[in-house]
Amino acid sequence: SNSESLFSLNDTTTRADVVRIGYFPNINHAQAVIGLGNGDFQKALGNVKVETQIFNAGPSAIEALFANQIDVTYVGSNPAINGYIKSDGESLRIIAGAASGGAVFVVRNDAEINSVDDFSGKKFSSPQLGNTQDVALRAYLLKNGYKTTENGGNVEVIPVKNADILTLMLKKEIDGAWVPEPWGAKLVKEANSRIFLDERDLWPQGKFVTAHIIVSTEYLKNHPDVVKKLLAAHVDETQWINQNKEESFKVFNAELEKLTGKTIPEDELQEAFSRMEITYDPVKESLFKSASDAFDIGFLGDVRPDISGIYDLKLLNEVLEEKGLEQIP
Amino acid sequence: MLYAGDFQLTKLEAKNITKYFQHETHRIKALDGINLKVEDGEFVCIVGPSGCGKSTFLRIVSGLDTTEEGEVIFDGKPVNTTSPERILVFQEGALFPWLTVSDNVEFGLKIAGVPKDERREISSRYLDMMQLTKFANSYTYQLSTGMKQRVAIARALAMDPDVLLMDEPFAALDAQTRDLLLVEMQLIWERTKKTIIFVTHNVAEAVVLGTKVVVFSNRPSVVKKEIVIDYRRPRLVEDQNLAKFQQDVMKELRPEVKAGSKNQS
Amino acid sequence: MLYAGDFQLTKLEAKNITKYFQHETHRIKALDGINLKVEDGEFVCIVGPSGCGKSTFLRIVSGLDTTEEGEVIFDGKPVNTTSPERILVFQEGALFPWLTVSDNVEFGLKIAGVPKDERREISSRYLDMMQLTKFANSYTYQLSTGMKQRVAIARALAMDPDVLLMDEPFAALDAQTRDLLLVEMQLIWERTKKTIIFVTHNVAEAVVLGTKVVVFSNRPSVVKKEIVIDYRRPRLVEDQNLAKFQQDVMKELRPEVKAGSKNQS
Amino acid sequence: MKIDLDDVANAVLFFAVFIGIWQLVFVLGIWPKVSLPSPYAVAESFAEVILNYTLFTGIGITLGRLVIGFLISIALGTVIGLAMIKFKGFGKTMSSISAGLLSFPSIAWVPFSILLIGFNDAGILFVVIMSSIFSITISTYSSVRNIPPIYIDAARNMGAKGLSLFLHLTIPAATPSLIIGIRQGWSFAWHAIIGAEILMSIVGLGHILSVGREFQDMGLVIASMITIFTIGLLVDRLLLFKLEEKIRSRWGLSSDR
Amino acid sequence: MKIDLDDVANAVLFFAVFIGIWQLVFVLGIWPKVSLPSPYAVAESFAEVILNYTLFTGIGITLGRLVIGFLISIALGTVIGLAMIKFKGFGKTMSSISAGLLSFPSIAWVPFSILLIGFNDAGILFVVIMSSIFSITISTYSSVRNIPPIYIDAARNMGAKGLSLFLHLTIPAATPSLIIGIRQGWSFAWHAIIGAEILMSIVGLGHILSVGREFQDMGLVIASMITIFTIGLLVDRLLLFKLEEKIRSRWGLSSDR
Ligand SMILES: Nc1ncnc2c1ncn2[C@@H]1O[C@H](COP(=O)(O)OP(=O)(O)OP(=O)(O)O)[C@@H](O)[C@H]1O
Ligand SMILES: Nc1ncnc2c1ncn2[C@@H]1O[C@H](COP(=O)(O)OP(=O)(O)OP(=O)(O)O)[C@@H](O)[C@H]1O
Ligand SMILES: [Mg+2]
Ligand SMILES: [Mg+2]
Repeated sequence: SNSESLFSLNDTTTRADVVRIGYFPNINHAQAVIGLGNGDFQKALGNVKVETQIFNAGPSAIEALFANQIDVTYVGSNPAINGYIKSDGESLRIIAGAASGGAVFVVRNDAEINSVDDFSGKKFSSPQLGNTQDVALRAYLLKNGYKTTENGGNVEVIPVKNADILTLMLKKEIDGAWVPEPWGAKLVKEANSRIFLDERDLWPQGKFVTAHIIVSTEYLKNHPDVVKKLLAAHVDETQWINQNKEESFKVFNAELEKLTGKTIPEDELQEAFSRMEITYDPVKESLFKSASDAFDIGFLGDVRPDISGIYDLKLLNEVLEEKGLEQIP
Repeated sequence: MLYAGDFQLTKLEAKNITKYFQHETHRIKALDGINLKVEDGEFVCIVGPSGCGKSTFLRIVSGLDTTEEGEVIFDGKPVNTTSPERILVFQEGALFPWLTVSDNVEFGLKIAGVPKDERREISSRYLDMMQLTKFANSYTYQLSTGMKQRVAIARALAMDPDVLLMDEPFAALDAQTRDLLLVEMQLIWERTKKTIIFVTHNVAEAVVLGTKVVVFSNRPSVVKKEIVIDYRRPRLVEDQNLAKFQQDVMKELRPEVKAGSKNQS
Repeated sequence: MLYAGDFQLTKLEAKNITKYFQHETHRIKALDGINLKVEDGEFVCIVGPSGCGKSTFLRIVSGLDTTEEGEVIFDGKPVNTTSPERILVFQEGALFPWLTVSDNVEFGLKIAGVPKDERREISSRYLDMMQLTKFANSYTYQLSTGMKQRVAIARALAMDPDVLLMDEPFAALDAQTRDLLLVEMQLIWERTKKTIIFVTHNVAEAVVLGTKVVVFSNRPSVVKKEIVIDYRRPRLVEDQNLAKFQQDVMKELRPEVKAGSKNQS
Repeated sequence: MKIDLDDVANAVLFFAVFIGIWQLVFVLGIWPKVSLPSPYAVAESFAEVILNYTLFTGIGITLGRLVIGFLISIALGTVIGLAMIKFKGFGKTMSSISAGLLSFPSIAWVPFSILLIGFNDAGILFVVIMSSIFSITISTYSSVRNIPPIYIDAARNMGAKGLSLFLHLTIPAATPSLIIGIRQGWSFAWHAIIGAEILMSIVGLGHILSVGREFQDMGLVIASMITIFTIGLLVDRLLLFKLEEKIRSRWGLSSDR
Repeated sequence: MKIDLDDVANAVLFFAVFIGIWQLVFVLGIWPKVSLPSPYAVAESFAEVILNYTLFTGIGITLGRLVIGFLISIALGTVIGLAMIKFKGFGKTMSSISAGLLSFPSIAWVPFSILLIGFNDAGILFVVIMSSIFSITISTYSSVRNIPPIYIDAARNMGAKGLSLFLHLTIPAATPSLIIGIRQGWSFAWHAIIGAEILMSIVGLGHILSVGREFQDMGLVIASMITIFTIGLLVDRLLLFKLEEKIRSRWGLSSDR
């Protein structure tokens, strides 16, 4: 590991011969799980040494990026927005997408919810206050004319860890939950529930970003060549996954097992992937919409934040052009 | 009631009391069959060499320690636990550091549920007797050793027990205070007719106080001799007529220490 | 070395030592200007009523306590801290419960860096003198009170200090053991010519041991009288010729306890 | 209440130095300011949560839970600790089991709390109690067993037994050592409640801290840490330390030797 | 090592009863079996993590960090505690500050650890040390201040001062009470390391626990809890309790009065 950093504090200079990449052992970071695990990325980066860092929550990943412990990381959309805003747009840029879709609104079969008219007095969960699913759930409730209890309404939103959602569903303490995959698949399988809504149905072309790659602006400025090579590897991995679904599940699970000792049952994986897409497209509009929803709900302070500068897709587009792929506007 | 038919009015009887202690490398036999009868209202003084088992004996009589063999009969029943009827004045005082002097004296009364006013009244009487009135509100660490010992005596007297077990209670007192208390103890004993067992290493003290003096042998201890002190009261330490009794006791004691020394080598 | 020009060879001098203690409701003046000169090689015995401040005085001489007024001069320099040259035998023993008897005796030697073998040799010599050889490996809770006190004495003697400060070291010993130690102490003193300050409430003991006996008054204490005991050695307690000295001391002491009682009311 | 000027001076000095160093570090720019905001930015975060009432509501709710949970812990823990002394075999086994259970971080209790009790205040209380009770149990057990036997002998000798022995002897005699245990138990309870509020996302100080982290708002994180610190310090200063000093002075332990 | 048959019997009995009740609850189906799996399922999870080596690797890594971090805590904590005794003003202030800092849950230290040190073993050590050192500090401070002054007097009288006073008097005289503090500090360190391993997603027992939660594998969660429990219990039984008993018997506190 990099224990020499103990006394080096945080020299803001970054090294050209090393790139430190963070990611989560999650299905929507599939490119990283596979590509960093089997050495594809290292191969593509040549003599630039790849160092990896596993995270299991967005805040740690952003903290690490800010503290110059990593240069690049795969991360969900809300931590990226929050990080961008809190650093006054200085510290990070989104350079590519990683996954789109893969969130569902699941309700208990015996909760007597058949349509949007049946939400009064119900309790729903999201995985984390203010995260992508939480915002989506609240925005959806608002759009359908429901206020949450803290705003004087009659629908309760209880943010709680994914792992505990299952227990709460089984104990009938909550009536539904807006969760990312593969939790949706898992709840359907084990908690006597069904999918009430696939979030894709709410978005144009069924696309909305759930993971992307961010880089520290410092690193991007100093080592665009390294970042570009990384993006090329990311795009290649994305295409490989999409073209070799079956095999990629196996490789993914093998890498996951190396990281965590666990695998996701094939059927759950299959079902989860049927509702999501591995992509390099950051689906910009969905992020802007999501941020604006978050602000409307009251999550992002008093001033409508300007996140128009969060993207830097120049390198991605160069890569796409070289590969003869369609560029992202 | 059990001793209704027992015309000897034996208050306390130690029957063949034996006690071992385990030390790091060997076992010590402290008591080797102590037999002692104490009549109701008797004032028994025990003398014996240091480490022979006097304190151990008192602890067993109080019910704090148990024996391997033998038993203590109190009012016709075997002793198997402590009782406020038999109060021990510990050789080391054993005052409670978290209580003031007067609260220490009142401790047993409080346990017994005596009302506050009455308790205060009793404690101030005994603290006065011990010349400690000025220190009623002090904590124990603020007292000299002799003062602590007097508090311990006051605490026992305040309990007004049937049987008083006193373990060298005057050891840390200056000669003058001790003389005053020797008189005081005799007065209390005559007035209340308590049964008292009093351990001391001061032979003069033993002879002044006791109706009989019991000499413990060297460890493993047995009762070597009981010497009845048949002399009028109140007795004063200065009284030359007591010298004869002292010599009787000394005669029994002296060889014991010799034995102790030899035992050592 | 500082006292090269000092022809009086004063080992220790207490100058106007005054000491107050704060109690809950009032302040106690324990010492009211103690003045005492102790020559090199003198054996000074202190007697005084219980609670008059004898222990406090010894603590101040040892350097453990400080004074509001006055000072103690030792070898020409004011005392402001403890030193292994001045060893105090605490009235309450102050043995360490985590050490065996022999380790307790060797504590000071270990601190001084004396090698293990030598330490063992010294401790076994003094434990033998105290008739405690059998208990060398016992822990302190396994000892009787008198045995503990003997360990404390052994611990102090093992340090072989310039000045020995002894606070009622024989109080818990039986008469016979005490008599043996009275002889032993005189021998040690004659052989090593130590300076000794010895607090006791036993006037006979004071007169047997001391080159002079110092009588402390009732609290607030001053030195009421110094009585030189000009008599051949070794002295025995039985020696009737010492009775005169005892009476001299008693004459000084007696009114002090009266004063103490009156003080109370 | 008597205010000790020395205390106040010490505290003020400490905070002044602390904030001075902090500001210095900030100005020197050793760390990025998103990671370590200036004292001023933290003060702003404070102002914000004070003005929108979340801070004081959070403090109120968290302290309420904490105090209730901790009092239950003390009551139950003491009873178990005493039972351990009374029944030797149980004591020996339970002392080790307590040590084992005390090793569980609060996160380990959360799933069980949700399962057994549910997602509510009672569930949080469960976590707080489980996380602090074994600390109380163990320290009661050890403290009581460390009481010098002579005190127990003396009290029994004077007729104390059962409840009276417990009230008049065991408790006061063990107090100096019990306080050490209670202080630590209190901290375990703190950890537990913050942890539970974060994990269960239930309103309270822990929630504020976790919101700060989620929204990358280090100002808020530091503001809630300062709040936690201050409460911890005040409770200690005004309650436990005071109590300890009083007892120490009675026992004659407070001399400046 | 001598094996105490009574101990073993007690432990076996306890586990038998515990597993019996658990199986009964499972069979009765009071709670959903995904949330509370059967003992058998947990045994399977155990087998799995034993066979793929993650368990023993995890134990080894976590214990390694724990022991190193805790030893550093003890060393530093003791030094600070003693400095607090030596310098009274510092002691008073620091005692309260320690109480405040001890209230921080490990999660509060994580962002700072990431900022100051990074995602590595040193970062975890930082969290472990910060979470346990103040417990050691406080208990050292209290324990040493509770030493009966007469012992200190006696030792000083015989020439002990500075280091020799510390080694030959302070440490042994404070030990009965220090052990209570060390036990608690050990538990704080446990909480911290599990918390840090979860939050920082670094290999170890905490990571196994968190993977169990992430993958909704309650068998694994319970298996890691049992592991934590067992280690906590064994360390206590084989080290701290043994030590305590030995010291108690020397001090004459172990009688069955
Ligand atoms: N708790 C104990 N554990 C081990 N041995 C003990 C214990 N209590 C007493 N003894 C031993 O028993 C013997 C008698 O002790 P005890 O205290 O009864 O003597 P004593 O006659 O009161 O002596 P003293 O006059 O010195 O007070 C001693 O040898 C002592 O070592
Ligand atoms: N630490 C203390 N705090 C308060 N008062 C004290 C303290 N130490 C001693 N005193 C008081 O000082 C006076 C003298 O005590 P000291 O122990 O010196 O007496 P002493 O002459 O040794 O008595 P004794 O013969 O009983 O041992 C007593 O009144 C006592 O209450
Ligand atoms: Mg005795
Ligand atoms: Mg004295």
